[in-house]
Amino acid sequence: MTDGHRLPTETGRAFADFKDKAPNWCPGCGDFGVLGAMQRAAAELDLDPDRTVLVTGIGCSGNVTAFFRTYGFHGVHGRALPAATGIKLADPALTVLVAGGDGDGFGIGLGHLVHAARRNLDVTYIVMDNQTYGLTKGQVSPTSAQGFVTKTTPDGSPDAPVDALALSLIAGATYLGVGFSGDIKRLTELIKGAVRHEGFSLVQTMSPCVTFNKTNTFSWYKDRLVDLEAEGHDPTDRAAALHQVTRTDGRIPHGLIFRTERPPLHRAVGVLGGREAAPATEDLEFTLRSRAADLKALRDRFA
Amino acid sequence: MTDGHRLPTETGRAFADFKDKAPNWCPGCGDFGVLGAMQRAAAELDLDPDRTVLVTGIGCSGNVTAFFRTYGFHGVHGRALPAATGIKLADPALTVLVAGGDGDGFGIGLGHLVHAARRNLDVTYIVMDNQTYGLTKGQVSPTSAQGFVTKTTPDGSPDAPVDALALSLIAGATYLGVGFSGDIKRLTELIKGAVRHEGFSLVQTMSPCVTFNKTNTFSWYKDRLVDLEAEGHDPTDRAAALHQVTRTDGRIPHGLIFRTERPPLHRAVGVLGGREAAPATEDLEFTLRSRAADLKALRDRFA
Amino acid sequence: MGRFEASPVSVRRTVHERSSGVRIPAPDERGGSSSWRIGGLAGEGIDTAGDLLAKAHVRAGRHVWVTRHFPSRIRGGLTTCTVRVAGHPVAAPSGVVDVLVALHADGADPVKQSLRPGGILLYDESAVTPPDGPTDHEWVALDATGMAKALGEPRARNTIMLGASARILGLDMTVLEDVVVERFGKKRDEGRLSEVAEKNLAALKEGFDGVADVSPPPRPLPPETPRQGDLFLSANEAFAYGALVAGCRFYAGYPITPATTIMEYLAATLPRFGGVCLQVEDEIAAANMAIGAGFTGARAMTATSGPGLSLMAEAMGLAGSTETPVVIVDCMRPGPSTGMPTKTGQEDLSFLLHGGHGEVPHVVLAVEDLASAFTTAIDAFNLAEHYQCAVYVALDLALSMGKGDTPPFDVDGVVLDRGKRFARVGATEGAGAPETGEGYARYRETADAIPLRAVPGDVGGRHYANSTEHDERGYTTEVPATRVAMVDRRNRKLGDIDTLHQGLIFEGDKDAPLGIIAFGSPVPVIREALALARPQGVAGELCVMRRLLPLPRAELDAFFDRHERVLVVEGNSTAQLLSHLRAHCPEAHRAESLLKYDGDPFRVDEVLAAVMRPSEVTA
Amino acid sequence: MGRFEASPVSVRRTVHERSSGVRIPAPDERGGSSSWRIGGLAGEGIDTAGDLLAKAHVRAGRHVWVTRHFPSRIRGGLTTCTVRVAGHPVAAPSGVVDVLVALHADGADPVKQSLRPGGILLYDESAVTPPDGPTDHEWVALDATGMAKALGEPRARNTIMLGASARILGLDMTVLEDVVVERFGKKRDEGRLSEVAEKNLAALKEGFDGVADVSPPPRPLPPETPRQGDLFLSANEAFAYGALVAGCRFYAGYPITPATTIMEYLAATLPRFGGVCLQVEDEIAAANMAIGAGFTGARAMTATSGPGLSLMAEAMGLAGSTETPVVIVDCMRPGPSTGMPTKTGQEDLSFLLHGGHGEVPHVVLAVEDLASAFTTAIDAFNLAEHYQCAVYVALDLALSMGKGDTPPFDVDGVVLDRGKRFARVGATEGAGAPETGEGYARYRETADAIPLRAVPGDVGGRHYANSTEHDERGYTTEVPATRVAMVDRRNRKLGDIDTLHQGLIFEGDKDAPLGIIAFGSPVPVIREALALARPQGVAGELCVMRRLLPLPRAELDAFFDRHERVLVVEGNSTAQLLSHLRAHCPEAHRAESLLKYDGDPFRVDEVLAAVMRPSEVTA
Ligand SMILES: Cc1ncc(C[n+]2csc(CCOP(=O)(O)OP(=O)(O)O)c2C)c(N)n1
Ligand SMILES: Cc1ncc(C[n+]2csc(CCOP(=O)(O)OP(=O)(O)O)c2C)c(N)n1
Ligand code: SF4
Ligand code: SF4
Ligand SMILES: [Mg+2]
Ligand SMILES: [Mg+2]
Repeated sequence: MTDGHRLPTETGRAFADFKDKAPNWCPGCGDFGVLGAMQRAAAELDLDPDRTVLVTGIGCSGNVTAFFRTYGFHGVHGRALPAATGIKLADPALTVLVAGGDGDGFGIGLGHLVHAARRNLDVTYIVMDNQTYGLTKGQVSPTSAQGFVTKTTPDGSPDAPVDALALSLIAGATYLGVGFSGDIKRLTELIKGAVRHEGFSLVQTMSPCVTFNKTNTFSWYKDRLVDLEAEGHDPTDRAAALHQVTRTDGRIPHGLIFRTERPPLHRAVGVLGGREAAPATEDLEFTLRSRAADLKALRDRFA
Repeated sequence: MTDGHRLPTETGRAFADFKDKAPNWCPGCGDFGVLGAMQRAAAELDLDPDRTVLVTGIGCSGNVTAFFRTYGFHGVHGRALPAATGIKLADPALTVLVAGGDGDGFGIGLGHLVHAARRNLDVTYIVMDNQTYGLTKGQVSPTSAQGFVTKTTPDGSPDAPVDALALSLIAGATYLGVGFSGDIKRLTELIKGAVRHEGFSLVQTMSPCVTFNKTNTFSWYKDRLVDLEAEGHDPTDRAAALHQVTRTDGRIPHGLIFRTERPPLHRAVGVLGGREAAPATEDLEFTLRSRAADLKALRDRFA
Repeated sequence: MGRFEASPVSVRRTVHERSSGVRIPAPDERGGSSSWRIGGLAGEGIDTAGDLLAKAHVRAGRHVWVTRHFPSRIRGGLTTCTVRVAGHPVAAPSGVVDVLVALHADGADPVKQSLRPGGILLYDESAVTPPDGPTDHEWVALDATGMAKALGEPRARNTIMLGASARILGLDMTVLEDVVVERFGKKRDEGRLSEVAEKNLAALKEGFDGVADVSPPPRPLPPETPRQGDLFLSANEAFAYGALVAGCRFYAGYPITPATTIMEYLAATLPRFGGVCLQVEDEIAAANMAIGAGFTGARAMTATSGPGLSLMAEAMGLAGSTETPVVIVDCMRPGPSTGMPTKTGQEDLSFLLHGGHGEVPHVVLAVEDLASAFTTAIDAFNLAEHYQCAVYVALDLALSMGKGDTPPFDVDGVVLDRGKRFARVGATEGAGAPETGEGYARYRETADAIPLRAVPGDVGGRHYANSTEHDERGYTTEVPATRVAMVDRRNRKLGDIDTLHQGLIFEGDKDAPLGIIAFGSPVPVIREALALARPQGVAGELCVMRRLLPLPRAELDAFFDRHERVLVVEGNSTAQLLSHLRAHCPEAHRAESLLKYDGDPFRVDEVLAAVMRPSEVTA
Repeated sequence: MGRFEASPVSVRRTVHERSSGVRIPAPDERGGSSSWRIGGLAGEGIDTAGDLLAKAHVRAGRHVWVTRHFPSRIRGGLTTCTVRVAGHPVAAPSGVVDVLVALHADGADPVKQSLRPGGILLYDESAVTPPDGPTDHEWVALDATGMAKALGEPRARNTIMLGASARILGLDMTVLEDVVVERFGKKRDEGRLSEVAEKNLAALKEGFDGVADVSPPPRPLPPETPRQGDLFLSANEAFAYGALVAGCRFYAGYPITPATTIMEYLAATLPRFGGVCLQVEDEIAAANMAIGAGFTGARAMTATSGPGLSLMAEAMGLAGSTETPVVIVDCMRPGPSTGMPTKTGQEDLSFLLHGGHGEVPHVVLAVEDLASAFTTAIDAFNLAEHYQCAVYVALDLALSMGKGDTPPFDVDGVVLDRGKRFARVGATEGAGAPETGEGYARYRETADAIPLRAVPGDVGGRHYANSTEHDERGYTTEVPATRVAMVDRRNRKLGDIDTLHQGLIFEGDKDAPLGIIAFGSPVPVIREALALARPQGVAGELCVMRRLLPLPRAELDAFFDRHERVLVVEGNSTAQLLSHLRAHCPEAHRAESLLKYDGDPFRVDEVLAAVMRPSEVTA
């Protein structure tokens, strides 16, 4: 922190401190619950809005950046994780949250998800899964069930859904939780755990689209969610986690599925050259002068 | 087959019938063995070169299109599977083979792999995995081990490798085999099984790069491969397959890992409108005239 | 001076600058047309009401243009639908509204909604409170909410307002009843109606009875000239239908506003013709799939908007290098980046012209109205197969989502050009013996530079389509002379396109001093502006660009030669079309530029203001 | 006529057309420079031999330019390395070789390898069989294979040939010994040598002793003018080093020829300065990561070639919309599509200028030699942060992979421009009170249209960077006036770039009738051609374009004004630079075009042929 402008701000923030523009989602949209949980988690963790960045892709869910009062980066569709990678590595002192939809994350952005997970990028990724493309008015999504009928799949979707939980686990996510917009309390705890966790954490959240998905409704989810805690699931047990994410009984595990420790990308040898947390706004002019000798030595290697 | 030009050709083809340009890989490159197995498999299956398309991405491995004598489509880096999807769906009567490298398939192209697998696209995908980027002269690849030192990772790769086998299984591949360039016989059988299989088949092949990868050599692989047949593995058992692809003993399963039946994309309801195998060169002029009434009825819906 | 670097001799003008003080009346104010607008929240049936009214007008023999205005979010934002009706063909909003229907308070702001002084504001009194005191407008109250509840169909508020509108506009109720019945239930003569149709018919009547006759009516309805079978649809629908007729049998796409309705139409229809329509993981996949399908000989297409088009940049080159036919539609919306997803603009032109990296011969067409949407679809597939290249088609949101009437498309007159096919031509063209395939070379030089195309399944046509530079058989090469020959042939092959395709349509007065050049949705607006300018003594010739690349150079030069003043009208901020013309036609350096880039379509009065020099307006 | 649609007044010429019959001598043939080439299979130490010889020349005070020629496959194809040495700075191949060294039969074709009549062909007699009978060349045999085996270092064939070359060329052995020792072992005065260094020293001597003196030498060596600390490197290395000095602290990239060496250099050096260098999954990720890093205030970059650039098209718009500084380097190779990965060209210009969809204000710079590679890196980062936009830098393979000498870069003279930063400026610029943040608006209008930039961590600078069109605080908007204001501000902000950055470099004779315009690797070739033309009575002025966008309009107009004949030289088939100039400068319509697109760099004689009109050549 070479720049004086990074002054500490007061702590003890409340829910309201993370409110920004009023959300313009449809009344009843699942995303309200997710936003609420994010705001509660931020307040309870006492995140510093000036040192937190929320990175989103494009979708109804992606619009959350405008409603959540931290620094925000609303990138292009499907590329929230790459943008977040640049942000986190350039300034590891920042808390980086990433949010978006099932299409954004598991459709167009699927490759980045796997690559971010295997790198154990230290961000918290909250996917608001409504099993449809909300913003473009209800087409099939990668998590839609086979046979799902939409205007682009009038005979039903021919594709088996992307198994986002199992893929993320295999890909190397070190924190994996499933939340539900209808259970803000548990979702808040999952998000808090994810932010505290150092490494790639995915909070896959069931967040119904009340306008375009008349199948996967709040009650549809309620009927299928199983409480992992009640089931006595041990999230540190990889085999048990694998078992949960490959369930064939049609139930959706709800809660913390998996957690493990592995050095995150920004602590890997060579990635940051040993710097703990260099601020992005490093005083380059100063470095240029103070390390001129090193720079010239490098130059003279070419002589 | 409305067009008369699709005449049958003589059958009983030999290995040599699938030879095209002489390969220009480095002497000793693993890809020679893969090409040989492909040619043997093609001959033994008596594939019709005029009705077979080999689709490749960019890489040393991708150059195989010029050496294998069928129709060939050498697309852009990482997009062989999408091109193959268009080819297979436009003319399901074609046999479509796809080949490429680990970078092409598991790096830039990873998203397409998962999506092709979940669709159960009926193609045979042969990945020549050398755990490096051969054509661009030896950088780290998505399957390189963590710590792998290259010119772009002088301090060792910070990333955990992509677990291509497990991801493909989870993604929905219906045929999953692991071959080795040093065992052409088994590789030939795996490829033959894959081509016969209707659905998405991945033949992940260990194919050492003798020029740029001094770690993952032929003998390195030989020391680690375990013969699945000898182990008594049952490829129809999904749990056993999952167990194989998530082995933690550092061994690489060799042979057929998994096989199951699921309708391929081109047989899904709605995808081909019930046509079994419409030739791509359908006589559109004829359709336009013979179905003019249907077309006009559709038009008049707008009136 | 920013990126727009106009030559000193020319004039750049945007519609956003302060006006010169001269008031240009909207076209409706001159009579002959009239506009009705309904505003409310998304989900309140705004579009349905607009469509029904418009369809009733079309059935009655009038011309319409329907524009939608909605925010890029699903609910909670104000949505409006405007129906302009006229006695002559129209495809442009008027900019001024005569009758405004407000289902929600946000829709009841006469200024924001451009209600003309003296116009009628029909409102749901449960949702809207009229201002105290006198106003410039006539406020007409109706308890639509209460009536709908009483009918047991609370969602029928829109239909009630439609009935009331019919009375106010002086519209014949029977046609309106017909379209309501078609929409909600069975055809009248097909027996019993559905319950919801019954209720909506009742709602229509309630609304009609709920207001008084307005006399004289706000603006007399244009005359009826009934025509047989006129269609009412959007340019996206017209294009998608044209693609189906043209033989498109493969579509892969990814949803994006305003292109999605093309995929939706084809998803519903392609399988019935043995075709494939697939929503896929992203636009990169979509483009590569379409190219793969094109490689097999299928007519293949994808459609997208700016962000997706950017993702297709690499595929542009692949189609070029492998000489694979493919049609790529860009339904433009404003950028940069995600930009304004629900607004219109013409900002992708430069990108369409210059494509991705490297040099890729391709064709860029543009659609300017419903009739050209259909014919351009046919042209696009024909040119793609004839020249074995990618054909891009530019639409813009105003066309993609606007709806209007057009005479029925001529399906019988459609002619297909499948190009030079190995299967048909066989051993000609120096292709050697097709039976053995030894003599055939996919990329061999020919007289017209177009190679002979074989597809998988063609016995003896085996070859290698290669994204890397290649020799005549497709094998990778680095021999300089081979490379140069390949580039030269590819560059040359589109050389005769003017003989196959009419790239420019000239309309109006060739001898007038004024010439106007445009493409896309501004065209109908300009047509109307020119029609209005003529009685005022200003004539002009309009050059409609249906093809932007290869540029119809000779005809353009002649156009510049015959006009003293040339105005280039386009929907972007950097005058991309003008720059394109300037790069090729020296005379274009004296052209004037009229630009608009606020997200809304050009208005007739805006074009008129630029057409009429101030001196001419006062004259 | 294909896509190249030249105006009738202008002349298009490619170097590939049949020559006029007038023979233009290669520059070496005029004396003052000389070329040595070694050819063999990849893996035979071709590049090492070339580098060592070149470095020895530089140490001795001569100027060099080293070009590599290799196929896009790893082994088995012929690779050559050519060292041109001169008494004046050079950065272009001669096109003709004086001494050819063949380690493999494929490299021993004097015609293919451009060995001049009378030139010397030194060959490994175990690999090459000379032709029977008399030839135009002097064939010198050496048993390099045998000697290397005898030395116990079979891979030292290249070093043996180097020793023999030293004798033939008349080169001082001590300098050569120095560079060999540096390359293979410890510095001489640092004690014992490594075994491999010892063996290579012995090989050098064996080679030297193995051939006879050639007198007179094939071409006298240029004079030595020893300079202190001259560097020997590629433009990629010079640029990457410049980026490091400029404070680049984040690099994400994906391997691609010929850009990869930039990433390789930064991977080895960035971590030592607390920076990050990451090879990632694809170019889409790379660009978005760099933009993310730029958003935090880090100086961030990525580098790629055509195919990767195409994949970055969408990110171009993202940087534009969010006004995030980022540097994107395009090391050009010929397209279309995968094209010719190991060849050179300048075909991406149009794409760089017009970017992805929509309208995105950005800067395009170009590098033409080693010195400008370093300074352009500094400029690129400064302009990116000053204007808060993407800066593209065009290199081409000839520069990216060519190596030469240049005076040491002036690290002390580097000045950084971090732009308008909230943290520094605080409450000025109408930004309100930074303490509370309530008054700060990231995208607020300012006098020079450049907004005040805050980055995460700036207390009170909180804002929302948005790919969707937004208001001054970043919130999504669809208000037409706000949209227009945003577009206008973004378009305007680069307006004063001419005051900050010298976009054009003028060299030569302002009063001559001839003016030449070019950018990139053709520039040094033209410099040399002009130097050779002058003694023959043809003078000219060269306009080097360091900045292609925004176009330095005024200076270009003046350049056209002062030259009767203007020639635009570029490495593509459709005259992209000329089209760009024509779109903006009416006078450019009379310019002539010289094009080359076979994958090889321009040669001095090719440019000379276009510079000298046939009448002038015979004069
Ligand atoms: C490159 C690109 N393609 C397409 C779009 C259009 N688009 C916007 S949001 C979206 C998908 C939304 O679905 P999801 O990610 O599930 O988010 P939701 O709206 O359901 O929350 C699409 C396809 C775009 N903005 N950019
Ligand atoms: C879009 C794009 N990016 C980068 C490249 C450069 N490139 C060519 S092949 C390749 C990777 C090769 O690795 P792999 O796929 O493992 O194939 P291998 O050569 O090892 O067989 C790369 C990065 C390219 N051609 N296109
Ligand atoms: S469309 Fe669906 S996801 Fe979008 S805001 Fe409405 S309910 Fe939510
Ligand atoms: S570089 Fe490696 S992968 Fe490529 S041809 Fe040589 S050995 Fe094979
Ligand atoms: Mg969704
Ligand atoms: Mg590889």
